[in-house]
Amino acid sequence: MSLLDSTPPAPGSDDDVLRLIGPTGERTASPDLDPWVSDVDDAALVRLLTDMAVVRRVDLEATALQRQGQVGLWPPLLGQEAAQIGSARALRTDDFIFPSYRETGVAYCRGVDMLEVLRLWRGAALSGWDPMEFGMGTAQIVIGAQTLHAAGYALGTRLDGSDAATITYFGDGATSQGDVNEAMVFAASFQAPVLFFCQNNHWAISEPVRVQAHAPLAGRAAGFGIPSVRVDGNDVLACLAATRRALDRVRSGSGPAFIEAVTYRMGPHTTADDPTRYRDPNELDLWKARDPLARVEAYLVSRGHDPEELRAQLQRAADEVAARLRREVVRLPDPGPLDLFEHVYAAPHEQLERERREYALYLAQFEDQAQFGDQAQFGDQARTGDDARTGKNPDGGPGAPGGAAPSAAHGTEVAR
Amino acid sequence: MSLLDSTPPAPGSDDDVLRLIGPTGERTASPDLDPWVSDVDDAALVRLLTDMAVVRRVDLEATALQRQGQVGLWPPLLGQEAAQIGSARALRTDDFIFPSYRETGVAYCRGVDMLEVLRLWRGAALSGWDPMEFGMGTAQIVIGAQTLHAAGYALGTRLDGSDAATITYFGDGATSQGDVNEAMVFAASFQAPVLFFCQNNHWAISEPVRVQAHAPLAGRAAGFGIPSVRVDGNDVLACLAATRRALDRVRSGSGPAFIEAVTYRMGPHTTADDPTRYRDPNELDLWKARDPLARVEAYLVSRGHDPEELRAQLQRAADEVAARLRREVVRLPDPGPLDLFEHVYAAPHEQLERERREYALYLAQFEDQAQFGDQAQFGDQARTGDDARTGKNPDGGPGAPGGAAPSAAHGTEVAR
Amino acid sequence: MSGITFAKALNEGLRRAMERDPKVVLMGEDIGRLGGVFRITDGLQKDFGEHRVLDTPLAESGIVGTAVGLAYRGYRPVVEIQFDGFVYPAFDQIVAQVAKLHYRTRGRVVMPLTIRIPFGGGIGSPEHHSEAPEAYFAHTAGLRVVSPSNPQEAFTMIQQAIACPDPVVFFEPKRRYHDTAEVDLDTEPATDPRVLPMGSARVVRPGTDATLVVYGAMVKTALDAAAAAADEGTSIEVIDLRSLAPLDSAALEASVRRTGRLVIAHEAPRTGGLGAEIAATVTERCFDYLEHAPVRVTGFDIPYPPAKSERHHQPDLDRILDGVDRVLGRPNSLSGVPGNVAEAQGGGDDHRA
Amino acid sequence: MSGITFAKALNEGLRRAMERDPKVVLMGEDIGRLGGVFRITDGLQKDFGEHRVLDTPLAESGIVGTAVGLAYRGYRPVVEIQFDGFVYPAFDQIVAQVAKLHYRTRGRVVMPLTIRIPFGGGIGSPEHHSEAPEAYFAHTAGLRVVSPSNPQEAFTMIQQAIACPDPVVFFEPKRRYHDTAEVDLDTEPATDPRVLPMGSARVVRPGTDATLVVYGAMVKTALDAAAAAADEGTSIEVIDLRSLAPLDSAALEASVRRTGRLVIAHEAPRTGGLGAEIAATVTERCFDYLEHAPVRVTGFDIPYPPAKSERHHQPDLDRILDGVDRVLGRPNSLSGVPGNVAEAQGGGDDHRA
Ligand SMILES: Cc1ncc(C[n+]2csc(CCOP(=O)(O)OP(=O)(O)O)c2C)c(N)n1
Ligand SMILES: Cc1ncc(C[n+]2csc(CCOP(=O)(O)OP(=O)(O)O)c2C)c(N)n1
Ligand SMILES: [Mg+2]
Ligand SMILES: [Mg+2]
Repeated sequence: MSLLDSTPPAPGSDDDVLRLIGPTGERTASPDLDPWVSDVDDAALVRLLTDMAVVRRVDLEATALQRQGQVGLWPPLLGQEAAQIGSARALRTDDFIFPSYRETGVAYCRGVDMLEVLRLWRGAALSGWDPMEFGMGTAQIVIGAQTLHAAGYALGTRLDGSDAATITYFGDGATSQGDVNEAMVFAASFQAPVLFFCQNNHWAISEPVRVQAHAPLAGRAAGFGIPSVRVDGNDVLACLAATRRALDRVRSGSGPAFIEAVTYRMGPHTTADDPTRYRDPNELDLWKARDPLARVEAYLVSRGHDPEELRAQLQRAADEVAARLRREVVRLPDPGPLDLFEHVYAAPHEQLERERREYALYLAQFEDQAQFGDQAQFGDQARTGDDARTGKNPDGGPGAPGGAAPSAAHGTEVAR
Repeated sequence: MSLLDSTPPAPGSDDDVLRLIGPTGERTASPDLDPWVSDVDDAALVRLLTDMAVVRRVDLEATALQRQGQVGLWPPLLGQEAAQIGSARALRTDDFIFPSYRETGVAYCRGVDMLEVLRLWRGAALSGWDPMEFGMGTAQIVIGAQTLHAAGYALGTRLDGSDAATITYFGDGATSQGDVNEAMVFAASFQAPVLFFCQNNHWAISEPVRVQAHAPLAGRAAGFGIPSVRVDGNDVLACLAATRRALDRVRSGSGPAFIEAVTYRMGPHTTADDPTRYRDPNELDLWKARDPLARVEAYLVSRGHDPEELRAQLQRAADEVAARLRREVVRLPDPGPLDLFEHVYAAPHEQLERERREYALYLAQFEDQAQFGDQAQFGDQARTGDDARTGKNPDGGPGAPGGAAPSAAHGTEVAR
Repeated sequence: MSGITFAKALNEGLRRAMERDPKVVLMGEDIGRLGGVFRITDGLQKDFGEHRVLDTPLAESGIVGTAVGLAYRGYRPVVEIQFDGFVYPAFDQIVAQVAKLHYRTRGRVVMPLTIRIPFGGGIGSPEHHSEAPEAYFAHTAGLRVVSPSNPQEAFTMIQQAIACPDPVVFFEPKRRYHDTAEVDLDTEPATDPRVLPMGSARVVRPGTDATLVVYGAMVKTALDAAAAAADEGTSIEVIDLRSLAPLDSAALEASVRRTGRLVIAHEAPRTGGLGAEIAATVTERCFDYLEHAPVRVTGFDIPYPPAKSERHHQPDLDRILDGVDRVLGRPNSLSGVPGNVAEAQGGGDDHRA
Repeated sequence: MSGITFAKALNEGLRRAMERDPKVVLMGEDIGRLGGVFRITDGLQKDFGEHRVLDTPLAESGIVGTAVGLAYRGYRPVVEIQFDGFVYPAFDQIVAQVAKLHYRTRGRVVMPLTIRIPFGGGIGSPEHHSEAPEAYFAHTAGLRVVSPSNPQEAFTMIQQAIACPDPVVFFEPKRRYHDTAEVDLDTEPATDPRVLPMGSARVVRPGTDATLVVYGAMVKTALDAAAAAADEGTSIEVIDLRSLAPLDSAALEASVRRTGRLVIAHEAPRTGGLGAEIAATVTERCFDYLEHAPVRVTGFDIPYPPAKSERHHQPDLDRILDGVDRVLGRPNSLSGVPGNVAEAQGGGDDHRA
């Protein structure tokens, strides 16, 4: 080995990615990937496309709900449908997933009720679905932390003698975190059956991927002794194939693997973000031309599918999910005041019990006129009747602590 | 790029390293390295050998001083002389070094008084020399932390428009730490002129390098877009050449570089460690045959140097330094009790001033019979005269708080 | 003088510090082109260049660790941690390096870092975006910890923090970022006698019946509470702590000696929060002046709850006034409840021998 | 019954836990073949295999983070952090994940991790090997924090910690590792009525004049101090806290109501240390019973000093007795010094209205 003097390829380019369906719907051959999707016929491809259409619609719906104040914040997946659907559809139900916060599409494939995804972003709970029921951890907001959990879980499956695989999702920005690198160290050291799935969507909030790396992210894994591949993250078929292939390797006991799905965050980082402050609109146009849904549609049309019919079919599927989401989101119950104290510990905890008791007594003062709980407007019932003292929540939000979602609707002026 | 299915080479093997002087003293040609040491004549090689002999002797002396209770703990460099001397002699005085805790040889090349190295390990201070005077940070005990400091310092030199380089030393174990990986991320991102110098001595306390990695450590750097090289860490000439070459690249504005010096920790992790519990003695024998000093001696002898004379010369140089060390170490002053409070802050700090005042008052109670400070036996002078109350330090050490080094001599039953 | 937001005041303070000292560099995630997710560094990269305002890779330990290296090289780095809940990956570098390097090197290496952390809740954010981790840093010897509560002091204190030769953890009450006030932008913090030293507390409202100690976002809440109490005839002295470590204990002592009663309010969980230290310190120094045990009104000992619950967790005007009632021995949420331990607190008989 | 060391008692406790539950796995640096730098896990890899006792790569965040994943999978990981000063790289995983996952998932994911940390000074080590970081964890909701003080409780408490469904940070007083005592190795912690619950404090020496609260290594020092005081006619009640979070405040309260005086001693720095929480809590609950302000005898607010200075930093028998003198209003190190603030502490006139 000797000093490399060549400049490495830019980390954001997508020239050297594996691909099966190109931007305009052309099907290209790949000896590496083709064998892994030989069972995927047109009908299966329509199903993948439908998945993508539905989650895109869920995503748009959630953005709209945020604007209406029904959701506090929303991190759109727009543009990343293929990476998520393609990879998630490669999983077995006994595989386990450790996602970040943007994997709405993955959760959808897992059978998670989309309402459960909104529960968190509405501010009604810190997480939605039950990880044990769906084999998928809840949204991880601390960048990269979940990748270590995946390495550990995978080690556990190995100790159990199971051939279940673990997959973890993270972004291009996350690759800079110590935890993600340590996860690769541990996975390699323990030969843990974990697949690192990096969605390189080119941005970490306002920072282009070149701030994180001067070399392709997939190469990072190779340095840890982990085989890796760059795949076109906007090609659902290639993502499915690459993930199947990597999972096969992982299950076989050959240790971890790494996929860099080269894709693009077409929307803002979250609904609180304004990408026009930092992003060249031409870049967005470039990637619009590589849209993950359009290419599958074009491919299917080239295979004789009727475009109108296809679109109508997608629309129906999406409409149904969206309508339900709109209808049900307002019914997501707010937590009651004393829910604060639930589940901090699994076993009784004296200090916390005392705090709960005392807070219940505090709330009880306001009980004469209303039950605390969902409808409590306890600010209005304080002893003195002095408004300044009680009526208004002095810190911004409306006074009803258990009422509709005022807090969650704040704070949206900032990106996070 | 596609999935690698090959097994990577073992991280501890030294087959593919760059080398100029082999284990038996044979000089091999290397087109990569030779140009960088064309100025190194026999006289220069004798100087390098002398450096190695002196630091080996300092190291053995420190181990002996530890046994005599003059030093609390000692981390030997035995076996790593070539890696340290070769790399350190490649540096300019305006370059800056961020070491770990084992770089006695580097400090020696820097002109640091070896007594200053012992000051820390004697427990008389938290560090020895002045980093600003010698362009070398003090020993870093938290594994890997210093590599980020190096990346930051190097960024600073770049902002200053200086062509000074920064080098950081760390071990094979350290490569697992998030900080070391983040240091590579930051150095690559900022194209900081820093050289990562990894001494792969095959062990992290009791853990062989294969616990940390299933692929050569130098390859890790490549994944971050950092050019790297594996060099025979027991070949002082190759280390000098590789470091010069890498520094040249670093100074030229091409960003960071990485050297893995493949060497061996011939001694225990520290004087508190017992490697017979975990290490195959055959492995040690293998590496004894690759001794960094013996090979240079053999080479010089093959060039006509008189072995007796050479050895005598080395011996003289080592004797001189060792004698001074033995003589002076006992004179390293112990800190006074109120030194505790010095330098916590650079500006005055009310709370700490109060604690200092109060502790001075506390100590003053014992002043009637003795000054606190070096000779204070204040335990003996407490008001009640009750032994149990005062005379004996109840927690193990002798009663003289400012006296000779009792504490530092404890705790040696454990490796750390 | 001009009416500007807390956020803008910080921005102006950073600008002054950068103008004054070319060694001041800003580092953080998204602080350059975007100007930070809260826009605190808005326009600074444009005006001072990419070499003074650095967008860093996404790794907090890396940010702080490289800032340490820059300090070795003579720079004065100002680090932005994007949200309170993301400071923990940098904890080792802060606690084991930043806080200790001056001590370790016997003063030879100075660490004039400023670590800016937007902190606290009340803006309806998801998890990790509303925490109050100040007690971790106040417990760490070698650090100074401060928090401004209004635009004027945001402007001056950030400059003082940057000028300080010691590392300063600078907690910004994010829910006050949009508060607006007149700010004297012409003041020179180092020379203007009207500018309080960074380590001093400030009596923001004098009073006689009880001392209410707060900091950061809670100062406004406390002032509102004191105003409400005044309408009821209770005179509360409100102290803005400003410096969380070291504490200005002389100021606390002076006030409590006059009022005889102490309430502390903060968002952070109660156990081991700053309230404990303040209560213990004041009790040590003013025991014979205290009419009642110090009362703590704090966040509960729970992880930060979901946005829809946060108002229950955060002490508000009502809970603070309930604490004031307690310290004054008046009817309060815990009175009259048989068997409740709180009954035995302070207000009862004197059992002293 | 047999006389064994504290270290061996831990080893036996770990062995029992591993025998009882095959899901218990040990993880850490050097804990396998070497048996850990303190030999606490000596022989366990040999007896249980490399699949139950895992030597991990050198990265604390990695160790704790992978342990979290193992817990998801139904394991009960017991993590060894090699020394107190090396827990900080894992701080984020501990504070943001381990402590919060049960809450985040509304009880669906349990985190029965045990994080073992040898802590405290007194063994003459270099920097980072002697710290007392317990207050950071006690302030972190979602964690439990305990510390045994003798071989018998080392044996039982490690088993209780492992059996606990909540994450437990288990602080081992490393300077007591070589203490020897008779240990009943046949006791079943879960069923033996003689075994105290993990969350309870214990009166280790009854007394009437003052309550002295300690934990970990300081318990022995406190008992020595109490014995010395007894010779002088002072009766000190020594309480071994055992559980640092939550506090057994009922036990503290009961004692202080009897003695009227409280001294707390710990190695950790004073500001924001556990002493502050204990003083504040006890003052809240026993105000009218207190004859004097609680007195804290602690490490100073400094980074851990070099080995040759550590005995000045660590509270010893003499400093504890000085604190007892203070709380009893007797002549002490701070008495008679004009202008010293300590003069105004407690012992003076009652200024109450
Ligand atoms: C430890 C941590 N630091 C900072 C943040 C704030 N933050 C949230 S998302 C984000 C960018 C993440 O970028 P990337 O990993 O590429 O994922 P993407 O958002 O593009 O899906 C940042 C900096 C965080 N959540 N966690
Ligand atoms: C963060 C941290 N964790 C653990 C330790 C304890 N420790 C000291 S040296 C060491 C092994 C280091 O191995 P390596 O990096 O290979 O350096 P070497 O000792 O071989 O020079 C360990 C685990 C430490 N000092 N810092
Ligand atoms: Mg991204
Ligand atoms: Mg090593």
